[in-house]
Formats: sequence, structure tokens, C-alpha cells
Amino acid sequence: MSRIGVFICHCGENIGGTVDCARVAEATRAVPGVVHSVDYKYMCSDPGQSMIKAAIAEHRLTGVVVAACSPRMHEPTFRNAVAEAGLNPYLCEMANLREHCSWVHEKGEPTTAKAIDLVRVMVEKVKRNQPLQPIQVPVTKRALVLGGGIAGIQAALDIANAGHPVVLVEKSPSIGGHMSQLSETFPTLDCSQCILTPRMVEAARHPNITLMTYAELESLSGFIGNFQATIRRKARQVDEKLCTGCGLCTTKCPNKKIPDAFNEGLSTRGAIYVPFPQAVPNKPVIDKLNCTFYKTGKCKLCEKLCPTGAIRFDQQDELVTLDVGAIVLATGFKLMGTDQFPEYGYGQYKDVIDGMQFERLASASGPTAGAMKRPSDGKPPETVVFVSCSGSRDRSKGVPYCSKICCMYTAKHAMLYKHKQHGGKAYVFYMDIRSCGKDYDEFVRRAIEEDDVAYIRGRVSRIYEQDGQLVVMGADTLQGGRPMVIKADMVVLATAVQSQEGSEALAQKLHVSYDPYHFFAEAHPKLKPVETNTAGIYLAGTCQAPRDIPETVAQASGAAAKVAALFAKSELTREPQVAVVNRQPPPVFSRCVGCFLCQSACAYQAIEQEQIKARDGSVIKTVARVNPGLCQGCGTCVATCRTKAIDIQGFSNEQIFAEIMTL
Amino acid sequence: MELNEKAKQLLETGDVKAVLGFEAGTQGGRRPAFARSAARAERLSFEGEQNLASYVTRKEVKRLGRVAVAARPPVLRALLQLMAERQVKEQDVLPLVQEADGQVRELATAQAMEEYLALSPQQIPAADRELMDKLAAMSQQERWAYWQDQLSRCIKCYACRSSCPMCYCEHCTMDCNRPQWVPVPSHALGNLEYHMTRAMHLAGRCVECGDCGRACPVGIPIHLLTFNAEESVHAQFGQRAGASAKLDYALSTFRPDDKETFIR
Amino acid sequence: MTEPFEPKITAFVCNWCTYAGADLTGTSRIKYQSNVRVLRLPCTGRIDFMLLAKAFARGADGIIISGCHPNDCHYTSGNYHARRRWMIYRNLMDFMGIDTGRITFSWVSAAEGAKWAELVNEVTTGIRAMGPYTEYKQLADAGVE
Amino acid sequence: MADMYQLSSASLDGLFAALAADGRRILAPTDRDGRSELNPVTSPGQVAKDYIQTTLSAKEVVFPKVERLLSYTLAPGQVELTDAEPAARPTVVFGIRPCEAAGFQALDAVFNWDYRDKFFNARMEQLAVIGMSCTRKDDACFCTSVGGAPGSTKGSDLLLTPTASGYLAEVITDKGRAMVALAPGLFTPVAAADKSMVVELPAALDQPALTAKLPALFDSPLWADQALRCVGCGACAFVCPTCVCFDIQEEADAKAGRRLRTWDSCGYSMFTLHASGHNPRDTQGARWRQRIYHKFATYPDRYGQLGCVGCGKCTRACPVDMNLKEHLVEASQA
Repeated sequence: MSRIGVFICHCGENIGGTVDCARVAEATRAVPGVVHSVDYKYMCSDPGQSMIKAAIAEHRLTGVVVAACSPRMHEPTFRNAVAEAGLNPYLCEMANLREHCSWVHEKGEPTTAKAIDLVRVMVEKVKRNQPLQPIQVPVTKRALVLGGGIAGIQAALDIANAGHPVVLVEKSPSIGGHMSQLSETFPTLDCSQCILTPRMVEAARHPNITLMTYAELESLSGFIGNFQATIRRKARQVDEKLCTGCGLCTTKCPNKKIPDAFNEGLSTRGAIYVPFPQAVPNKPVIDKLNCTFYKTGKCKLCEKLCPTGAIRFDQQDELVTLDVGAIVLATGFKLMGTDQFPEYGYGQYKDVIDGMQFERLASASGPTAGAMKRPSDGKPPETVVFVSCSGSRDRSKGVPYCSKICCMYTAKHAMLYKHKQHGGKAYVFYMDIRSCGKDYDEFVRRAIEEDDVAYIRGRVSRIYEQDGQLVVMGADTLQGGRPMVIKADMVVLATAVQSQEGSEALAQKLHVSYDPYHFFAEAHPKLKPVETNTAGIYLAGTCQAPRDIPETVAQASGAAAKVAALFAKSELTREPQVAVVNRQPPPVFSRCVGCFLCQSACAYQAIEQEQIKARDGSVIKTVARVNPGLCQGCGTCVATCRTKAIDIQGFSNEQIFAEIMTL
Repeated sequence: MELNEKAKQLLETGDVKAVLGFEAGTQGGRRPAFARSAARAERLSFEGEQNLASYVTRKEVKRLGRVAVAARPPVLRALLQLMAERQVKEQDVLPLVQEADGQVRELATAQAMEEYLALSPQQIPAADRELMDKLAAMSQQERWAYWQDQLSRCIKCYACRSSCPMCYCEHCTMDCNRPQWVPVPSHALGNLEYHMTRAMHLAGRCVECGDCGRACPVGIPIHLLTFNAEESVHAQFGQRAGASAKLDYALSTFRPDDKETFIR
Repeated sequence: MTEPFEPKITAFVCNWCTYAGADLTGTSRIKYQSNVRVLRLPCTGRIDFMLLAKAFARGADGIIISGCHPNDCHYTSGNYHARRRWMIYRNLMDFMGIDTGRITFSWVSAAEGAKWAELVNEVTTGIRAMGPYTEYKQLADAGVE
Repeated sequence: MADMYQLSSASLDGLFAALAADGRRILAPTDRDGRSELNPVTSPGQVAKDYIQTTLSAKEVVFPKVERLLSYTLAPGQVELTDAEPAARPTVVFGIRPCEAAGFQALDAVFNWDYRDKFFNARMEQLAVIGMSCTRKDDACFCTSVGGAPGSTKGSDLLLTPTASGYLAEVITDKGRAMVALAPGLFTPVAAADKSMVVELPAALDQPALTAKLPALFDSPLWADQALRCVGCGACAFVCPTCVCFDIQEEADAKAGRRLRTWDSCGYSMFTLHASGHNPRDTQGARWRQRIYHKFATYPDRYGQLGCVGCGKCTRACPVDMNLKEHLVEASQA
């Protein structure tokens, strides 16, 4: 027989001023099972809490109802108090007399009557509460970071420095990502490589970091603290251990005409190549699509030349499976191609380039060694037009969002151009300038005021080629939409930031949700910006949304901190409000009939199959089992189960049913 | 070849341990019949109404071994749905259908069953459709009165549940007593909640064989309730129970753009 | 002179959106009619249709079911499952002659404190006008000798 | 010997009127889309024509499908009980068949065996039965195989048998006599009983022989074989005039509750399920055997009468045609 204690809080005047708390306490005393019912000014105060603790001992209470504010406010407070008195904390429930009663109703009989009902409901619930134990899930203290750009490198370093092993997986042959392609960075104009490469090297050398470049995630199973990730290590055709990175093969490769992706197609490379001089690891890879041997079956020149015999034409992809406890997604972004702009020549005009191509032109390590030469004829461009918001904030291009970084890098580009091309003219067409960030607006003003870049508020309607020049037609909306026609030698489109190739497929592999543009979705836009809806998987950088380097680095460290916190204990503790499948002694075993209709209803893949076996090992029946590590406690499976074989702790069928029966 | 010869063959070759068909019953009626020997197989034929799929999930029948089942489309739909719900294995049943030319054909695989069904459109019998339309045309109060009158005659013998191929749960909601979801007694509330719950539990799972209504000793058209639930699943989500052995249960899946008109 | 009929309204709400929304109604001190009794569940996906039937059996004159807006579900898709369930259940209830006008489904987010107050007031006023759900209440004793 | 009268078809109206005038409710078979069921009537015109049986049996008049035994209220430390008083009212069941009329005695055997059931008895006392001999039969009928007959007076207070000119009325009990006394003018005494219109029904089996051999058949595979077709519902038990099994159900909340008695059936898989999960009758074969043995072995053993009147209602109600007569014949030949 239950012995319930009820504690009615006045919350000063907040409840007491509207609800007749004494009467509520008295009425509750008449409920079977209630052995103690009192009211008090402030239950959450120390004396209030001690009052509860004392009553638990004195009246040997089996359950406690605190009728006060919203459980969303003080449930933890009172459950702790109850626990300190030696009662299982989950035997304490709250009735919401403040937010749901005294604050929203007038003083009077009906309000007190409602208060009494709300308390009775909770009394009937708590009579059926079960003592629950928090769920302990073991944690594999090794992290997997997907993506070797600045976000992934930062996250990997932070986790590694916290003392945990990290596997850093990068799909291209070298880590570094987009940042390694940049010339200078805003707002300081310091050289991107100069600040990035040390980090790349540090990552490569770090005892806790295992680099897997030229590799991709094949599949993922498991759950927080207990993932199994299978990684495909694509065949480099080069033995990384033997290769010294001497570079002989790359210089001697007869095949020279392959567009260099790192330089955004502004230069060419061989079929065996190192993406860029500072690549980490600095080991070449054979581009099988373009290698003469793979096309004709003849050549193998590199193999003959290699002093250490590191070339391996027989090398195959290999699959490695890793146990990891947490995953950081840092797969980055891609830029919208210039070919998406019919009005700007479908990317057919050599001198209409995108922002990243400009970075390479401006980069000291780029195809022009940093000299301003336009792609078509290598002539230094005397007039350059920069078009911001190319594709961004443009529904017709399927990108309603702002790409965030373009305003800043366009200002930077214009400046770099002016610094390199004295006397050159730079125009920037813009919708509006978004330069909020430390020293950002100052930076843009410098471009306008000191480097006198001409900013024109308006859109570019059309660009076409005319005798070796590009005619840019736009309008200046600050001058009543005055038509502008500029003859330019080069045009730079600040094209939209888009989600990385294959993001959707990857999200589905990971059961991470994503937005309509395939950027990965955070668990909560405000309070869980680095978590995903899948526990144990975190986000860093532009795979979530467009953002710049400092933000990316900050978020990467945030994600790393989440991982470090998870790894701080060898077991992770979760609220026991999870679903459980009914179990019974033989010959019934379980009320579950094994139809598994619940399985597809679960958003967390928490429902597994369990075979109930006889002594001889033969399967008697297969029933559902809820993995408490994965279950989030929504209870959708409970409502789906016809035989009521699944129930949810803390909101059990018996509890809810009793609540209804009280009204 | 008729069912009885086919049955003899299958039993003699040992392909199946029992053949489930129909035989002559009381007062010129037909009834389900099991044949486990060639002799018994003699009286079997396809002619009969009950949905024989309701037998294949019974433990007494499972113990017999592989059974051949005289199958009409509702039976095939039920078998496929049962496979989707992991209650029956493809290799445990051998559905037999009668071709237009009288030949008996084996549909040994789920795929064969699916293909066969694809050719036989599913539709509610005209009389039932008529009654459903009549009810739909009534006012809510009239419908209430109609069902209260009908259900007042329910004695909760559970003939409907026992005859339903999809009511295979060993432990039905009706038998749950902590809490006692549905009152056991056959009073007005117990009857209403029983039939309401059954219909909801068959939404997206009802193969529209109408056996529940056929089984009712007092003649309550309860099959209309499961028909209604199944039809609104089909109308709103485009899913049909028993179309495939692959689980596709409308009520444990969703589309973000499901269209409703009543949520504020 | 009999006193005016005060309807009994039972509300089933999810913990993350509507319950929090109702909390906000409180913290914003927005007043609404006191007939409603709120039952808190983790998610609308948890709301078994039989719970609604039980509320009627217990003599509720009106029922409110409310949770997170589509896309906002704390559990990503519980409300989508709930919506499908209601779409079927509502049709069935109507077919059985149950007065669907006495059940109100809605989405009230944690930010919609005002909407919760409006919802409760509209429903309470509406049900008060409809009068007690006598038809259903009568079931309790019908069929018992 | 019972006194006998002639009753003209026309005078049934008078009889009904007289019974009504005496404050009695009259229940009789009425027609509902092809089925006949027992309903309150006020005139003979409402009574179904040439029915063989009602689907349900008249047992619900004395043993309702749901009845309240008691109710209670709870307060801390105290329970207040209120016994239910059966709302029994003077009732005449008109036109049920002799087989069914005989069923009341099988019910009585249980309800007044070791404990006198207040509810059953209160209703029985208020009940008078006007039976109607059978002029038709069907394949389910086998009363003559279980000691009954299409014209048997057993269990009726007044038995009517159709004749060319109306009815032969046989008064069997004082209750019957009392009904005649309500409208003496309608009843013309006759010397000889004309039961020529009563249908012939040869016995299908030797029941005493079957009862005698049942103990030996207990472990026979026959039952499981017969039961393969059975779907395990309770239709047979619920329509049976003699099936008496009931369940006690509590409907309560924290503050009040009621205790109800409701029909139950040995055909249900959970009928004998123990809390431990063990089920002594865990196959339909075992349950079907129980049904036969209870009626044809246990009943004679314990009450000196059969638990079956051969009405065949179970056979007609069964969704899969578990023909009782046929199965008994099979058993007696086994």
C-alpha cells in the first residue's frame, strides 16, 4: 500500500494569493494512499526541502508530490532533495499549481478546485511510479573526425590534446581543405597557409591523431559511446611507408595536361601528383581516371623511376572498422559553379571566375605566383568587377540563404587586387554589406576609403564578351536605379556557399537530420548548436551552415569540448525515461508478438531484435528489445504497440491511465 | 485438377503436412477443413467463405508443419501481411489458387503471390459499400444511434477477433489488465471501446475479407469499422494492407507533408 | 434554478512544446478559463488513441490534444506519427457517431503562450455551448443489469 | 398427469393481454434480418414466424451477460460496500423451444449447488416459461440424443404445441396454472393430447454409452483433431442455454468501484492461464475436450444430469461450424 506525501507550495503570493493552499492540502488528505499533506510558503527553500526530507523519514513515504511551479523549473531540485532523504528520486512528481493554475486563473473556488484535481492526478501517478536507476552506457574513448579542413583539424587537435585518440578522415589526398587554397584571410590579411600549415603538421605529428587521407566513411552502426565506423581507404597506388616524397615521379609523369583541382583548374598537373607543395601527408597519389597505364595498360614510368619502389599498381582499396565513442562532422562546403549563371555566360567566359579561383590567382603559391594575370590571356586586368551575392539570397538559384562570407572576402579580393594592380579599377556590385564581426566593418571601410574600391549598390543583370573585354550591365539603386555599364577585363563572382557533395547520403548513413539545402541540422538552433539529433555526433564548420574561419574554429573547439566531456567518464549516464519491452517468465516470455511495427516508428533505431532461446539453443521466439543507449523516451513505439508490450518508464501506461481515471 | 487431387498429391509427396480447404458442413453450408491424409483430402474443395489465413498463425497449426492453403485474394493479402509482420515464413505456407481454367496453381513465393494479387483488384462488396455510404450520409447522432443499437447486441464472444487473420496476438489489448484498457464486460462502454480499438489496430492492416462480420453470431456488421479504418488509410496515405511481404505500415511511418484539415 | 453547466476539458500535451507553451502562458500571466486539466506526456507520439477514448469514458465533455508543430518535434518525428494516427482515428470516431467536434487537435509551440490561452478559451466556450456529452456519459451504466 | 387445454390461435392475443395486465413483461422470439432473438413484445403479432431457435438462449433472462454484484466507495482506512439488488421483474418467456426450456435446470444445478445464488434465484422466481413444441428441425438439432424431445414439457411451466385448430396447452407447474388462471376463458379443457404436428427427430447417438466411454477417450488424439478447425472464440458458450461460466470484473478508481459478473468461456486460451504463465489447457484441443467432458462427463457426475440439451445453438453460432452433434457421433464411434 502506497504512503504518499503531498507538499503544497504557496510560492509566496504566486500560488497562495490565488489558490487556497490549506484547502488543497486538506482535500488531498482524503485521497486513499495519502498519509501526509501539508502546505508551506516556499517549498524550494532550504526549510521547505528539509520539511520534505523529514516527512519522508517520519512517515516512511513511498512517494512524494510537490505541488508548486512547473516541473520544467524545479523537478531536479525536488528529486535531489528526495534522493538526499534516501528515497529514489523518480518517486517524486510535481503538480504544476503556478504556471498552469494560479498564474492563469482568477482567485476563487474553481481555481482551488482545479488545483486539487491537479494534485490528485499526480498522487495517482506517483502511486504507480517505479524506482528508476539512471542508465549507464560504456564509452569508447576514441573520436572519429570526418573532414580534414580547418574545422576537422581544430576539432581533432583539441580532442587529442585532451588526451583522447582521434582518427581524422579526409577524402582527398591531403588535409587542409579550402583554407589551404586561400591567399590571405580577412580581416587581417595574413597568409592563410602561414597560419594553417603549422596546424596541419601538428595534426599529422600528434601522437593521439591517426590521419586517414584519401579515405571516406563507408558505413556506421552503433550509438553514442559505442559506434562502429567502417572507413574505406582508397588505393593511392603509392606505398606511403616507402615513399619519401622526393617528387621525382610527379615531375617525370608524361601526362601533364590534367586540370589542377587545387588551383581550381587554373593550372595543370600530372597523373601522379601531390595536391599542393605543403600537402600533408606529402605523398603522391595516382589519378586513375587520367593515368596512361590505367587507360592504355602501358607506361608505368613512375614505377620504373621510383628510387624506393613505392609505386603500387596492385594496391586495392581497404576497409577498416573502428570502434569510436563520438563523431565530429566537419565535411565542409562547396561553391556554386559559375556555370550556374546563364546571365553571366554559363561559365563559358574564361575571365568570369569565382572567388576561389581568385584566391588562387592572388596566392603566392598559386599558378601565377600571386601576380594578377587573367586566365584567358594572362594579361593583367585593369578593370575588375566583383559581383557579390552571386546565387546567394536568390530563390531562383535555390539558395534563399545568405552565404555569409562573401561580403568579407569580396572586400578582401578587391583590396588584394588593388594592392597587386596599382592603378587598377575595382568595382563591387552588392545588395547590402554584411560585415558584422570583430574588425569586419572597419575592414570593408578600408577597402572603400583607403583602397578606393567602387561599391555599387545594385545587381548585375548581364555579362557578355565584346572584343576581348567583358561588358558588365548593372544598375546603381542608390542613384535611382541608374543603369551601369562597365567594360571589365575580369569578373569575380562571389558564388553561393553550398553543402558539400554527397551530404545527404552521408547524413542518411549517420541518421543525422539535415535541412532542405542538405546542410546538417543541429539538435537545437539555440541551445544545442554543435549537437545533432543523434546523440554522440557533433558538428563543426560549414557542413552545418556557411560561416567564416574564426566561427568555424570556435565551433570545432565547441564540438571537441562536447566530445571531451563525453570522454571524461568511462560510462555515460542517461535519464531512465526510456521504453522497455515487457518480459515474463516462460512459457510466455514476453507479451511482444514480434511484429516489429514499432521498429519503423522509432526515430532513433533503438528497437532491436532479441531471440529468446531454449536450452538447446533453438529460437523460441524473436521479440523486440529497446536499446536504452539509443532510446530517447518519446514513447511513439508505446502508442504503436497493440499488445501493450512496450511501455515507457516514468510515463507508463498505468501511470497515464490512472491520471485520466482521476479526472 | 480440383483441390482434392492436388491435396492428395502434395500430401503423398510430403511437400506439405496438411492442406487447408473447405468441406460440406451443417445445413448445406461450407466450412474450413484440414486434410492431413490423402483419405481426408477427398472432401476438400475451394468452395467456402472463411479466410483460412487466420489458421496459419495458430500454434496448433504451426506444429503440423508446412501447410497448403486454398487461397482467394483476401487470403493471399492476409498471408503477405503476416509475412510482413514476421508471423509466417514464406516456406511455411503454400497458397493454392484456382485458375480460370480450373487448374490449381501453387504460389510458392511471396513474389508469386504479389504478382497474382496485382491482377485482382481489391474492392469492398457492393452491399457493404452501400451500407457504408448510407451511414456516411447519416447525421452524427443517427450514426451514434445506429452503432449503439448494433453494439448493444454484442456479447463479446470475440468470434470477430478469433476469425480475423490479423488478430494473431497471443495477448490481445483486450486481455491487458494493468491497466485494464478496455472493460472486459460486454456492457455499452466495453463493447464500444472493444470494437473501436480493434478497428484502430487493423487500420493499415485489414485485408478487407469481412470475416469478422461474417463470424458475428448476432449479425453485427462490425467489418464496416475495420473497412472504414483501412479505407481511410488508403485514401489518405495510399497504402494497402497485404500488398507486399515487405512491411509498409502506414501508422509507423509518415510524410512531413501528410495533409489534414483539422489541426489548429 | 440549476447552476450553469461547466464543461470538463481534458488536455493531452507534449512536454517540450505545448506544456512549455502553457508554462509561458503562466509566466506571461495571460488568463484563461480554468476548466481544463492538463496531462503531460513526453511527446504527442506517445498519445495512444485509447487514452482519448478513456477521457471521454471518464466523462470529459471536451478534449484537447496538442504538441509541437511539424518539424519542431523534440524527438524529430513523434508529432508526424501522432498526426497520422489522429487522421485515421478521427475518421473512425466520426463513422461510429462520436462527436469529433468535442476533440480539438492543435500545435502549440513553447513560444505560443498566447495561442494556448486562446485555444483553451475557444474550446471551453465552444463545449460549454454544446452542453455536456450526455450520449457518451450514459454508456457507463448502459448494458449492466 | 398435467391438465391439458385447447387454445385457439386468436386467443393468444387475450393471453398476452392478460399477462401484461398482470404486470408481466413478455419476451418472445422476434425476427431481425433473418435471425431471431428474444425481445420484449406486447402482442403475438410481433412474435417471429417459423423460427427454429433464437440465436442467443433465454439464459440471459436469469443470468444476464453483465450484472452488478456490488459497489463500493473508498476513503483512507475505510471501505463502504453496497450489495446490488437484482432488478428482477415478473417475466414470461414465450415460445422458446423445449430443449432451451430444459436448460434452466442445468443452470439451477450450478447456481444452487453449494451456494444459493441470490441473483439467479431472484430472477428465476419471477420467471415463467411458455414453451413451444417444435414442428421443424435442422441439422444442428439433437435434443432426442440427450434425453429431450421436440414436444417435451421439461422446463416449461406451460407448453404450447401447435395443432390444426390452434394450440394444445399443457400445464406443467403452478406457475403455469397461475398463467391459465389469468384468463381461464381462453383455455378449453381437452382429454387427449394432440401432438401430431410435433416434428420427428430420431436420436443420433447413444449418449449414455458415450458418457460411459469418455473417461477412456481422455487421451485420444480425436479431440485435438476435431479442434483443429476451432478458432477459440466464445460464441458456443455464450449462446449455450446451459453454459454457466462467468468472470468477476472490478471497475474502480481511487475513490469508488463496482464489481460485475460477466459471461466467460472455457474456449478462450486465457481461461485457465495461471499468473505463473503456466496454462493447464494450453491447446485448443484441450479446451475443446474440456467443453465436451464438462457437459457429458462432469455434469452427470456432479449433478446427475447432462450439461447439454441438444438445442444446437452452438453449432449454428459457430463461425467455423463446429457441429456438436457430429463431433459427439464421431466420438461415440471412436
